[in-house]
Amino acid sequence: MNNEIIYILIASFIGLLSFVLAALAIQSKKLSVAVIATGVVSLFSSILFLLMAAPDVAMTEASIGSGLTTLIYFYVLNKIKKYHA
Amino acid sequence: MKIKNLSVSFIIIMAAWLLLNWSFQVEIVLIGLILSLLLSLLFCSKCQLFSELKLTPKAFAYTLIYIFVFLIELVKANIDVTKRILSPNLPINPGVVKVETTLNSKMARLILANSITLTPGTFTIEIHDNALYIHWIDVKNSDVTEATEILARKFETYLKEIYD
Amino acid sequence: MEIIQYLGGALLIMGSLSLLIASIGLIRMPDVYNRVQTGTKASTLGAILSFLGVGLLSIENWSETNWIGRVIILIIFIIITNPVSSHILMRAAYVMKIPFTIDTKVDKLKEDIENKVLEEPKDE
Amino acid sequence: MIKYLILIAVAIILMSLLGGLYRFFKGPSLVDKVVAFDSITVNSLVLIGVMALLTGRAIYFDVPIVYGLLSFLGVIVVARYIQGGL
Repeated sequence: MNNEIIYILIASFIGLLSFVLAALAIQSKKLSVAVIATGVVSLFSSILFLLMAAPDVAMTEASIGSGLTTLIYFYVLNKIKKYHA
Repeated sequence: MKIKNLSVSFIIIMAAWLLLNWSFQVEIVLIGLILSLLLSLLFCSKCQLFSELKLTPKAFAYTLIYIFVFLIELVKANIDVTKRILSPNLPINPGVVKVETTLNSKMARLILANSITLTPGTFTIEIHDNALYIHWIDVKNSDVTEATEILARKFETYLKEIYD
Repeated sequence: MEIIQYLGGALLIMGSLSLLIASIGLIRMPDVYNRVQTGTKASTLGAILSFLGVGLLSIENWSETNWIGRVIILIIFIIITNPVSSHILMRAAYVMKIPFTIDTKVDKLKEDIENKVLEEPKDE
Repeated sequence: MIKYLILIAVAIILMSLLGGLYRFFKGPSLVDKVVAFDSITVNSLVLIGVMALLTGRAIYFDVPIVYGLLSFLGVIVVARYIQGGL
Protein backbone atom coordinates (compact mmCIF):
# COMPACT_ATOMS: atom_id res chain seq x y z
CA MET A 1 0.00 0.00 0.00
CA ASN A 2 1.12 3.49 -0.74
CA ASN A 3 1.82 5.90 2.08
CA GLU A 4 -0.41 8.63 0.74
CA ILE A 5 -3.48 6.39 0.62
CA ILE A 6 -2.96 5.46 4.27
CA TYR A 7 -2.68 9.12 5.27
CA ILE A 8 -5.84 9.99 3.35
CA LEU A 9 -7.76 7.14 5.03
CA ILE A 10 -6.65 8.12 8.52
CA ALA A 11 -7.29 11.81 7.84
CA SER A 12 -10.83 11.18 6.58
CA PHE A 13 -11.61 8.98 9.60
CA ILE A 14 -10.32 11.61 12.04
CA GLY A 15 -12.14 14.36 10.15
CA LEU A 16 -15.42 12.44 10.36
CA LEU A 17 -14.98 11.96 14.11
CA SER A 18 -14.23 15.63 14.66
CA PHE A 19 -17.30 16.58 12.61
CA VAL A 20 -19.49 14.42 14.86
CA LEU A 21 -17.94 15.94 17.98
CA ALA A 22 -18.45 19.47 16.68
CA ALA A 23 -22.12 18.64 16.08
CA LEU A 24 -22.32 17.39 19.68
CA ALA A 25 -20.73 20.63 20.91
CA ILE A 26 -23.38 22.67 19.08
CA GLN A 27 -26.33 20.52 20.08
CA SER A 28 -25.62 19.80 23.73
CA LYS A 29 -27.63 21.53 26.43
CA LYS A 30 -24.93 21.73 29.08
CA LEU A 31 -22.12 24.22 28.59
CA SER A 32 -19.45 22.10 30.28
CA VAL A 33 -20.04 19.18 27.92
CA ALA A 34 -19.77 21.57 24.97
CA VAL A 35 -16.44 22.89 26.24
CA ILE A 36 -14.97 19.40 26.66
CA ALA A 37 -16.19 18.45 23.16
CA THR A 38 -14.44 21.54 21.79
CA GLY A 39 -11.24 20.36 23.45
CA VAL A 40 -11.53 16.97 21.75
CA VAL A 41 -12.18 18.68 18.39
CA SER A 42 -9.01 20.75 18.71
CA LEU A 43 -7.07 17.60 19.69
CA PHE A 44 -8.26 15.84 16.52
CA SER A 45 -7.46 18.89 14.41
CA SER A 46 -3.94 18.79 15.83
CA ILE A 47 -3.62 15.22 14.48
CA LEU A 48 -4.88 16.50 11.11
CA PHE A 49 -2.28 19.27 11.08
CA LEU A 50 0.41 16.68 11.79
CA LEU A 51 -0.81 14.60 8.84
CA MET A 52 -0.57 17.67 6.61
CA ALA A 53 3.14 18.00 7.52
CA ALA A 54 2.89 21.00 9.82
CA PRO A 55 4.29 19.90 13.20
CA ASP A 56 4.70 23.42 14.59
CA VAL A 57 1.05 24.28 14.00
CA ALA A 58 0.09 20.95 15.52
CA MET A 59 2.11 21.72 18.64
CA THR A 60 0.52 25.15 19.02
CA GLU A 61 -2.96 23.75 18.45
CA ALA A 62 -2.44 21.01 21.04
CA SER A 63 -1.15 23.35 23.71
CA ILE A 64 -3.40 26.36 23.18
CA GLY A 65 -6.57 24.87 21.73
CA SER A 66 -6.81 21.93 24.04
CA GLY A 67 -5.02 23.15 27.16
CA LEU A 68 -5.37 26.89 27.61
CA THR A 69 -8.81 27.32 26.05
CA THR A 70 -10.34 24.66 28.28
CA LEU A 71 -8.78 26.29 31.35
CA ILE A 72 -10.10 29.76 30.50
CA TYR A 73 -13.59 28.50 29.64
CA PHE A 74 -13.89 26.59 32.90
CA TYR A 75 -12.53 29.55 34.89
CA VAL A 76 -15.25 31.75 33.40
CA LEU A 77 -17.92 29.07 33.95
CA ASN A 78 -16.91 28.87 37.60
CA LYS A 79 -17.23 32.67 37.98
CA ILE A 80 -20.65 32.70 36.30
CA LYS A 81 -21.93 29.91 38.50
CA LYS A 82 -20.77 31.76 41.61
CA TYR A 83 -22.58 34.97 40.65
CA HIS A 84 -25.82 33.24 39.70
CA ALA A 85 -26.21 31.13 42.81
CA MET B 1 19.55 20.35 53.75
CA LYS B 2 19.81 23.13 51.21
CA ILE B 3 22.79 21.57 49.44
CA LYS B 4 20.89 18.30 49.10
CA ASN B 5 17.83 19.95 47.53
CA LEU B 6 19.99 21.90 45.12
CA SER B 7 22.04 18.93 44.02
CA VAL B 8 19.06 16.61 43.53
CA SER B 9 17.15 19.16 41.45
CA PHE B 10 20.35 19.93 39.48
CA ILE B 11 20.79 16.23 38.67
CA ILE B 12 17.15 15.88 37.57
CA ILE B 13 17.24 18.92 35.25
CA MET B 14 20.60 17.85 33.80
CA ALA B 15 19.34 14.31 33.13
CA ALA B 16 16.24 15.69 31.38
CA TRP B 17 18.42 17.96 29.20
CA LEU B 18 20.74 15.13 28.21
CA LEU B 19 17.84 12.77 27.47
CA LEU B 20 16.11 15.36 25.29
CA ASN B 21 19.25 16.11 23.30
CA TRP B 22 20.62 12.56 23.27
CA SER B 23 24.15 13.61 22.35
CA PHE B 24 27.31 14.17 24.35
CA GLN B 25 29.11 16.91 22.45
CA VAL B 26 31.10 19.34 24.56
CA GLU B 27 29.06 22.45 23.91
CA ILE B 28 25.73 20.76 24.60
CA VAL B 29 26.98 19.41 27.92
CA LEU B 30 28.42 22.81 28.87
CA ILE B 31 25.19 24.68 28.06
CA GLY B 32 23.25 22.04 30.01
CA LEU B 33 25.50 22.44 33.05
CA ILE B 34 25.12 26.24 33.07
CA LEU B 35 21.35 26.16 32.47
CA SER B 36 20.56 23.52 35.06
CA LEU B 37 22.73 25.22 37.70
CA LEU B 38 20.93 28.50 37.00
CA LEU B 39 17.46 26.92 37.08
CA SER B 40 18.07 24.99 40.29
CA LEU B 41 19.46 28.12 41.98
CA LEU B 42 16.50 30.20 40.82
CA PHE B 43 13.61 27.88 41.51
CA CYS B 44 14.72 25.38 44.13
CA SER B 45 16.65 27.48 46.62
CA LYS B 46 13.84 27.33 49.17
CA CYS B 47 11.96 24.16 48.27
CA GLN B 48 11.67 21.26 50.72
CA LEU B 49 10.85 18.64 48.12
CA PHE B 50 13.78 16.27 48.47
CA SER B 51 14.83 16.95 52.04
CA GLU B 52 13.51 13.59 53.22
CA LEU B 53 15.47 11.59 50.68
CA LYS B 54 18.38 9.48 51.88
CA LEU B 55 21.45 9.65 49.68
CA THR B 56 23.26 6.46 50.60
CA PRO B 57 24.26 3.62 48.24
CA LYS B 58 21.81 1.31 50.01
CA ALA B 59 18.93 3.69 49.30
CA PHE B 60 20.00 3.88 45.65
CA ALA B 61 20.00 0.09 45.33
CA TYR B 62 16.60 -0.07 46.97
CA THR B 63 15.31 2.51 44.48
CA LEU B 64 16.29 0.25 41.60
CA ILE B 65 14.70 -2.78 43.30
CA TYR B 66 11.57 -0.72 43.96
CA ILE B 67 11.24 0.23 40.29
CA PHE B 68 11.64 -3.43 39.30
CA VAL B 69 9.04 -4.64 41.81
CA PHE B 70 6.68 -1.89 40.71
CA LEU B 71 6.94 -2.81 37.02
CA ILE B 72 6.28 -6.49 37.78
CA GLU B 73 3.24 -5.56 39.86
CA LEU B 74 1.99 -3.27 37.07
CA VAL B 75 2.09 -6.03 34.45
CA LYS B 76 0.66 -8.69 36.78
CA ALA B 77 -2.27 -6.58 37.88
CA ASN B 78 -2.99 -5.52 34.30
CA ILE B 79 -3.28 -9.15 33.24
CA ASP B 80 -5.69 -9.73 36.13
CA VAL B 81 -7.90 -6.79 35.12
CA THR B 82 -7.79 -7.94 31.48
CA LYS B 83 -9.18 -11.33 32.51
CA ARG B 84 -11.89 -9.59 34.48
CA ILE B 85 -12.93 -7.34 31.59
CA LEU B 86 -12.96 -10.01 28.90
CA SER B 87 -14.88 -12.67 30.82
CA PRO B 88 -18.56 -12.54 29.88
CA ASN B 89 -20.23 -12.13 33.26
CA LEU B 90 -17.98 -9.39 34.77
CA PRO B 91 -16.72 -10.96 38.03
CA ILE B 92 -16.29 -7.75 40.02
CA ASN B 93 -16.81 -7.23 43.72
CA PRO B 94 -16.00 -3.57 44.42
CA GLY B 95 -15.75 -1.74 47.71
CA VAL B 96 -13.86 0.91 49.62
CA VAL B 97 -11.35 -0.35 52.19
CA LYS B 98 -9.10 1.46 54.65
CA VAL B 99 -5.34 0.97 54.82
CA GLU B 100 -3.09 2.31 57.54
CA THR B 101 0.48 3.04 56.60
CA THR B 102 3.48 3.44 58.87
CA LEU B 103 5.40 5.78 56.61
CA ASN B 104 6.08 9.21 58.05
CA SER B 105 7.38 11.45 55.29
CA LYS B 106 4.98 13.15 52.90
CA MET B 107 6.91 12.25 49.77
CA ALA B 108 6.93 8.55 50.64
CA ARG B 109 3.17 8.64 51.21
CA LEU B 110 2.71 10.34 47.84
CA ILE B 111 4.76 7.67 46.08
CA LEU B 112 2.90 4.91 47.93
CA ALA B 113 -0.48 6.35 46.95
CA ASN B 114 0.61 6.76 43.33
CA SER B 115 1.93 3.20 43.20
CA ILE B 116 -1.32 1.85 44.62
CA THR B 117 -3.22 3.90 42.06
CA LEU B 118 -1.13 2.67 39.15
CA THR B 119 -1.51 -1.01 39.92
CA PRO B 120 -4.98 -1.58 38.51
CA GLY B 121 -7.67 -2.96 40.72
CA THR B 122 -6.85 -0.56 43.53
CA PHE B 123 -7.32 3.16 43.64
CA THR B 124 -6.62 5.76 46.32
CA ILE B 125 -9.59 8.05 46.91
CA GLU B 126 -8.60 9.99 50.01
CA ILE B 127 -5.60 10.36 52.31
CA HIS B 128 -6.09 11.47 55.89
CA ASP B 129 -3.10 11.45 58.27
CA ASN B 130 -1.88 7.88 57.95
CA ALA B 131 -5.07 6.33 56.63
CA LEU B 132 -5.54 5.67 52.92
CA TYR B 133 -9.04 4.99 51.60
CA ILE B 134 -8.80 2.65 48.64
CA HIS B 135 -11.39 1.62 46.11
CA TRP B 136 -10.73 -2.03 45.36
CA ILE B 137 -12.30 -3.78 42.39
CA ASP B 138 -12.27 -7.21 44.06
CA VAL B 139 -12.49 -6.99 47.85
CA LYS B 140 -10.80 -10.01 49.37
CA ASN B 141 -10.73 -8.80 52.95
CA SER B 142 -12.24 -5.62 54.35
CA ASP B 143 -10.38 -5.69 57.68
CA VAL B 144 -7.86 -2.86 58.11
CA THR B 145 -4.75 -4.86 59.02
CA GLU B 146 -5.41 -7.63 56.51
CA ALA B 147 -5.96 -5.14 53.69
CA THR B 148 -2.76 -3.34 54.66
CA GLU B 149 -0.93 -6.64 54.56
CA ILE B 150 -2.21 -7.44 51.07
CA LEU B 151 -2.05 -4.04 49.41
CA ALA B 152 0.62 -1.84 50.89
CA ARG B 153 3.24 -4.11 52.48
CA LYS B 154 5.07 -4.98 49.28
CA PHE B 155 5.79 -1.32 48.51
CA GLU B 156 6.19 -0.13 52.08
CA THR B 157 9.22 -2.22 52.96
CA TYR B 158 11.24 -0.70 50.15
CA LEU B 159 10.01 2.86 50.61
CA LYS B 160 10.98 2.75 54.28
CA GLU B 161 14.59 2.24 53.25
CA ILE B 162 14.60 5.06 50.71
CA TYR B 163 12.92 7.75 52.80
CA ASP B 164 13.23 8.57 56.49
CA MET C 1 19.48 -6.13 13.92
CA GLU C 2 16.26 -7.70 12.70
CA ILE C 3 15.46 -8.86 16.23
CA ILE C 4 15.13 -5.32 17.62
CA GLN C 5 12.69 -4.48 14.83
CA TYR C 6 10.47 -7.47 15.55
CA LEU C 7 10.66 -6.83 19.29
CA GLY C 8 9.54 -3.25 18.71
CA GLY C 9 6.68 -4.38 16.49
CA ALA C 10 5.53 -6.90 19.09
CA LEU C 11 5.64 -4.26 21.84
CA LEU C 12 3.64 -1.87 19.66
CA ILE C 13 0.94 -4.49 18.98
CA MET C 14 0.77 -5.45 22.67
CA GLY C 15 0.44 -1.82 23.69
CA SER C 16 -2.34 -1.10 21.23
CA LEU C 17 -4.18 -4.26 22.32
CA SER C 18 -3.93 -3.02 25.89
CA LEU C 19 -5.43 0.30 24.80
CA LEU C 20 -8.27 -1.60 23.13
CA ILE C 21 -8.90 -3.60 26.32
CA ALA C 22 -9.00 -0.34 28.29
CA SER C 23 -11.65 1.00 25.97
CA ILE C 24 -13.69 -2.22 26.17
CA GLY C 25 -13.56 -1.88 29.95
CA LEU C 26 -14.70 1.72 29.58
CA ILE C 27 -17.76 0.47 27.71
CA ARG C 28 -18.66 -2.53 29.85
CA MET C 29 -18.15 -1.45 33.46
CA PRO C 30 -21.28 -0.64 35.50
CA ASP C 31 -20.40 2.54 37.41
CA VAL C 32 -18.05 5.53 37.34
CA TYR C 33 -15.52 4.22 39.84
CA ASN C 34 -14.89 0.97 37.99
CA ARG C 35 -14.72 2.88 34.72
CA VAL C 36 -12.00 5.11 36.09
CA GLN C 37 -10.18 2.00 37.34
CA THR C 38 -10.05 0.16 34.04
CA GLY C 39 -10.24 3.06 31.64
CA THR C 40 -7.35 5.18 32.75
CA LYS C 41 -4.86 2.62 33.97
CA ALA C 42 -4.85 -0.15 31.43
CA SER C 43 -4.36 2.74 29.02
CA THR C 44 -1.30 3.79 31.05
CA LEU C 45 0.33 0.41 30.46
CA GLY C 46 -0.75 0.55 26.83
CA ALA C 47 0.86 3.95 26.31
CA ILE C 48 4.09 2.82 27.99
CA LEU C 49 4.37 -0.33 25.86
CA SER C 50 3.47 1.47 22.62
CA PHE C 51 6.02 4.23 23.15
CA LEU C 52 8.69 1.64 23.98
CA GLY C 53 7.85 -0.07 20.71
CA VAL C 54 8.04 3.21 18.80
CA GLY C 55 11.43 3.95 20.34
CA LEU C 56 12.80 0.52 19.46
CA LEU C 57 11.48 0.74 15.90
CA SER C 58 13.05 4.15 15.39
CA ILE C 59 16.57 2.88 16.13
CA GLU C 60 17.26 1.19 12.84
CA ASN C 61 15.34 3.01 10.16
CA TRP C 62 16.45 6.61 10.25
CA SER C 63 20.01 7.58 10.78
CA GLU C 64 19.82 11.16 12.02
CA THR C 65 18.87 10.55 15.67
CA ASN C 66 17.09 7.82 17.52
CA TRP C 67 14.27 8.68 19.85
CA ILE C 68 15.12 6.63 22.92
CA GLY C 69 15.82 9.63 25.16
CA ARG C 70 12.59 11.40 24.27
CA VAL C 71 10.65 8.17 24.70
CA ILE C 72 12.09 7.75 28.20
CA ILE C 73 11.12 11.35 29.11
CA LEU C 74 7.60 10.81 27.78
CA ILE C 75 7.17 7.53 29.70
CA ILE C 76 8.37 9.11 32.96
CA PHE C 77 5.92 11.93 32.46
CA ILE C 78 3.02 9.58 31.77
CA ILE C 79 3.84 7.56 34.90
CA ILE C 80 3.97 10.71 37.05
CA THR C 81 0.92 12.57 35.76
CA ASN C 82 -1.59 9.84 34.97
CA PRO C 83 -2.34 8.61 38.53
CA VAL C 84 -2.63 12.21 39.75
CA SER C 85 -5.25 13.14 37.20
CA SER C 86 -7.27 9.95 37.63
CA HIS C 87 -7.11 10.25 41.44
CA ILE C 88 -8.48 13.79 41.37
CA LEU C 89 -11.18 12.63 38.96
CA MET C 90 -12.28 9.84 41.32
CA ARG C 91 -12.32 12.29 44.23
CA ALA C 92 -14.52 14.62 42.19
CA ALA C 93 -16.90 11.73 41.56
CA TYR C 94 -17.03 11.03 45.29
CA VAL C 95 -17.68 14.70 46.05
CA MET C 96 -20.52 14.75 43.50
CA LYS C 97 -22.02 11.79 45.41
CA ILE C 98 -22.43 9.60 42.34
CA PRO C 99 -23.80 6.31 43.71
CA PHE C 100 -21.85 3.05 43.71
CA THR C 101 -23.27 -0.02 41.99
CA ILE C 102 -25.45 -2.37 43.98
CA ASP C 103 -22.63 -4.91 43.98
CA THR C 104 -20.54 -2.76 46.29
CA LYS C 105 -20.02 -4.51 49.60
CA VAL C 106 -18.16 -2.21 51.98
CA ASP C 107 -17.62 1.53 52.13
CA LYS C 108 -15.17 2.33 54.90
CA LEU C 109 -14.95 5.98 53.88
CA LYS C 110 -18.67 6.53 54.42
CA GLU C 111 -18.53 4.69 57.75
CA ASP C 112 -15.69 6.89 58.92
CA ILE C 113 -17.48 10.04 57.83
CA GLU C 114 -20.55 8.94 59.79
CA ASN C 115 -18.42 8.11 62.84
CA LYS C 116 -16.83 11.58 62.66
CA VAL C 117 -13.32 10.20 62.29
CA LEU C 118 -12.76 12.58 59.41
CA GLU C 119 -14.79 15.31 57.80
CA GLU C 120 -16.37 15.03 54.40
CA PRO C 121 -13.98 15.58 51.46
CA LYS C 122 -14.65 18.79 49.62
CA ASP C 123 -12.80 21.59 47.94
CA GLU C 124 -9.87 23.15 49.74
CA MET D 1 6.50 -6.69 7.16
CA ILE D 2 7.22 -4.17 9.91
CA LYS D 3 5.10 -1.64 8.07
CA TYR D 4 2.08 -3.95 8.16
CA LEU D 5 2.56 -4.42 11.91
CA ILE D 6 2.49 -0.63 12.32
CA LEU D 7 -0.67 -0.41 10.19
CA ILE D 8 -2.40 -3.07 12.32
CA ALA D 9 -1.46 -1.07 15.43
CA VAL D 10 -2.95 2.09 13.87
CA ALA D 11 -6.19 0.22 13.13
CA ILE D 12 -6.44 -1.07 16.73
CA ILE D 13 -5.81 2.42 18.14
CA LEU D 14 -8.54 3.88 15.91
CA MET D 15 -10.95 1.21 17.18
CA SER D 16 -10.19 2.08 20.79
CA LEU D 17 -10.79 5.76 19.93
CA LEU D 18 -14.28 4.69 18.87
CA GLY D 19 -14.82 3.02 22.27
CA GLY D 20 -13.87 6.23 24.06
CA LEU D 21 -16.25 8.19 21.83
CA TYR D 22 -19.10 5.80 22.69
CA ARG D 23 -18.63 6.50 26.38
CA PHE D 24 -18.32 10.22 25.64
CA PHE D 25 -21.74 10.27 23.96
CA LYS D 26 -23.47 7.86 26.31
CA GLY D 27 -22.03 8.83 29.70
CA PRO D 28 -24.73 9.66 32.22
CA SER D 29 -22.73 12.09 34.33
CA LEU D 30 -20.05 14.68 33.68
CA VAL D 31 -17.34 12.53 35.27
CA ASP D 32 -17.99 9.75 32.74
CA LYS D 33 -17.41 12.22 29.93
CA VAL D 34 -14.18 13.40 31.50
CA VAL D 35 -12.98 9.80 31.86
CA ALA D 36 -13.73 9.28 28.18
CA PHE D 37 -11.86 12.52 27.39
CA ASP D 38 -8.81 11.20 29.27
CA SER D 39 -8.93 7.92 27.38
CA ILE D 40 -9.26 9.72 24.01
CA THR D 41 -6.29 11.90 24.97
CA VAL D 42 -4.00 8.95 25.69
CA ASN D 43 -5.15 7.16 22.53
CA SER D 44 -4.47 10.13 20.29
CA LEU D 45 -1.09 10.65 22.00
CA VAL D 46 -0.09 7.14 20.95
CA LEU D 47 -1.61 7.73 17.50
CA ILE D 48 0.54 10.84 16.99
CA GLY D 49 3.62 8.87 18.04
CA VAL D 50 2.90 6.09 15.56
CA MET D 51 2.22 8.64 12.80
CA ALA D 52 5.61 10.20 13.54
CA LEU D 53 7.12 6.73 13.16
CA LEU D 54 5.38 6.22 9.81
CA THR D 55 6.65 9.50 8.41
CA GLY D 56 10.04 8.94 9.97
CA ARG D 57 10.95 12.52 10.78
CA ALA D 58 12.37 13.25 14.21
CA ILE D 59 10.72 16.65 14.59
CA TYR D 60 7.26 15.08 14.48
CA PHE D 61 7.96 13.39 17.77
CA ASP D 62 8.08 16.76 19.58
CA VAL D 63 4.29 17.01 19.37
CA PRO D 64 3.53 14.05 21.70
CA ILE D 65 6.14 15.33 24.18
CA VAL D 66 4.49 18.76 24.38
CA TYR D 67 1.04 17.28 24.50
CA GLY D 68 2.07 14.71 27.09
CA LEU D 69 3.27 17.56 29.29
CA LEU D 70 -0.03 19.41 28.93
CA SER D 71 -2.63 16.66 28.62
CA PHE D 72 -3.33 16.18 32.31
CA LEU D 73 -4.05 19.89 32.72
CA GLY D 74 -7.52 19.66 31.15
CA VAL D 75 -8.60 16.77 33.36
CA ILE D 76 -7.40 18.52 36.52
CA VAL D 77 -9.19 21.75 35.53
CA VAL D 78 -12.51 19.95 34.98
CA ALA D 79 -12.13 17.99 38.23
CA ARG D 80 -11.44 21.15 40.21
CA TYR D 81 -14.49 22.75 38.56
CA ILE D 82 -16.64 19.83 39.69
CA GLN D 83 -15.30 20.03 43.23
CA GLY D 84 -16.22 23.69 43.33
CA GLY D 85 -13.00 25.66 43.69
CA LEU D 86 -10.96 26.43 40.62
